[in-house]
Amino acid sequence: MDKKCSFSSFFNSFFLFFIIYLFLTFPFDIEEFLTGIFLSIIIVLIFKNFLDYFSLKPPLFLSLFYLFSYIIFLLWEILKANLNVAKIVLSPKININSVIVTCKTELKSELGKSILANSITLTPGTLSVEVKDDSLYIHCMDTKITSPEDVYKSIVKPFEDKIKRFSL
Amino acid sequence: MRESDFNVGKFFAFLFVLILFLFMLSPLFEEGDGAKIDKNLSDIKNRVSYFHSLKSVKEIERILSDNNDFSKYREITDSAKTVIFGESKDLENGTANLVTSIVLDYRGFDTLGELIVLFISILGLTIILSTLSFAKFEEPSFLQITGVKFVTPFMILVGIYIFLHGHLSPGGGFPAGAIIATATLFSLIGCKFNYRVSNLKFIESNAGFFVILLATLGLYFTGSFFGNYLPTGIVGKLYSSSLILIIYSLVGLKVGAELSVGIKTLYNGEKDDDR
Amino acid sequence: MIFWIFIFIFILSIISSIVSITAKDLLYSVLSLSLLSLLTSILFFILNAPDVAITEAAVGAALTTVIFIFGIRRTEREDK
Amino acid sequence: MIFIAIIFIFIGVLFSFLGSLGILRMKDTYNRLQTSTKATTLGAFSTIIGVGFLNPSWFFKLILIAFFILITSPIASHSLARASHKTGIKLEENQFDALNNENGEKK
Repeated sequence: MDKKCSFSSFFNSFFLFFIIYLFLTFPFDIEEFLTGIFLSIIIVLIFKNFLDYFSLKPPLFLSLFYLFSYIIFLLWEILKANLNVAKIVLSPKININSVIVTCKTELKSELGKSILANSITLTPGTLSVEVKDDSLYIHCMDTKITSPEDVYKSIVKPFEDKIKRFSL
Repeated sequence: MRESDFNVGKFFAFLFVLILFLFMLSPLFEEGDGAKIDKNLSDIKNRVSYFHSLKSVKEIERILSDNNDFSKYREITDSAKTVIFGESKDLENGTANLVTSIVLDYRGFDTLGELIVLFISILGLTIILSTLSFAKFEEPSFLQITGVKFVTPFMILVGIYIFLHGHLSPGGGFPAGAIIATATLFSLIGCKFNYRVSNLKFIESNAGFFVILLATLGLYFTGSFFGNYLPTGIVGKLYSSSLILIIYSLVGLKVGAELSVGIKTLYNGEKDDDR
Repeated sequence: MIFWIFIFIFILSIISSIVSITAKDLLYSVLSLSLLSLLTSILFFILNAPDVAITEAAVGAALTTVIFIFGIRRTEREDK
Repeated sequence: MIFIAIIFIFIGVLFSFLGSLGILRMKDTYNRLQTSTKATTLGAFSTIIGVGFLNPSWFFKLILIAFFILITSPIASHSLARASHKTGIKLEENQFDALNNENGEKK
């Protein structure tokens, strides 16, 4: 993975800044439009060292579609996680054994790995404690899962397949 | 500090601060007419800041002791009823936010005093702490680095949005500067991004210089410090209130750069980063 | 309704200010000070002063806390 | 419209209450972190949706706030967990800890 910032990441981040500026100033106006373009160009030029991770897979519209579908899937997972938390908290006696296990990912890019770790934190019963090069250290509340293959199959695999569609 | 980086802008800023200081002291020594202010009370509709200029304190006391009814001054608020949002133009200030017009136009000295207080405190901080040694921090993890890389440009964008819309919505220069300084703090702790302090110093000194320059030009054109001499646009648009927009964005840049320098100095001694 | 919210915020702010004065560990007192400024910003927002509320939340809760924590790092953590 | 908004805000307040109850009832630092992050994320989300129903002109700004909560809250909990692990807080009842014994990492 090279450290150079490519043109596509420039373009993606410019697009994102511009959309966020338009969201901030909701009643769309021609003055706000021009100011937004100017400001997002300036910010992309200032923070060009920061934007090196910001690359999606080449067919942009397809990967954007997969990204949105992934966000909807993540919201559903958050809802399940909350119901799980409610079930644990409201039960009269709490008996949980928690472990920290490791597993390896196949994802290479910074964006993919960080999205994977953050969504593992938001799903039921898991919390990512540490990320070193390829391996994730996950804190699990379930007692049944102990072996790393189990963790990989049940927790990491469904996210990884969906992330692979839009990121490396 | 190298002696070779003599900056013309810094010299002019110093000169203007000196002139301003003399101007602020002048009413103590002389008794006479103000610079261009009319003493006629009927003109008070045009310039409310007549009350707040330093010259006319005795005058106001005399007026208030003569007749105690404030019905004359209520005419100003009555004329504000005819302002239509998005249509009427060429008002006195052109701001949709009343607080901004008070802070930056009628009471411009207030903002200037706040800027000077902040400047002096940051100056003392950097002078005291520049002798201390380097402090070690924990290495940030992978997730923190990517998160900070993602969030910092957006925080800067939100800060710029807040000081650009200071005359339309709540906010303004000082909160925007605080938000920008928080963004630099995040990028210092989270991903060890090394700012160049010389750039921040350049931004800070030039923004302060231009604030004072524009305000003093107001003294020449309208007769009061921080007077609004450029034409004001339609109320509610982005580019509506001419001078207030410019001065508030300059104030935001100045405060952001100043607080960032202070945080950088607290993070490690000042000697380490001049490169 | 607004009256009881006011009373609640007043009680919380009094408690947090007492904690910030009497705590032996200086980190606790700094954190309760940031809680106090957050409560004050809510009060400003209820009293129709959003400008001051934004400034209070940005400066009091974020920047001042960090500067105090930097100062604690430079000096000692326990109060004597 | 107001009725739907009140329902969403009620759900949000309920889940944040459950999260704070979890902080009280759990025994371990990491378990407390788990309950609090998940509950506060959904709580903030549904409260924001409720406010969007109350005042539709703020809709886009509220979407931005929800997006940033979705990004920043897992990072915050991760950094808290990592810091508590670095300062030496152990798991409850000495369970298997892969991060602690670096030799038994691959098992």
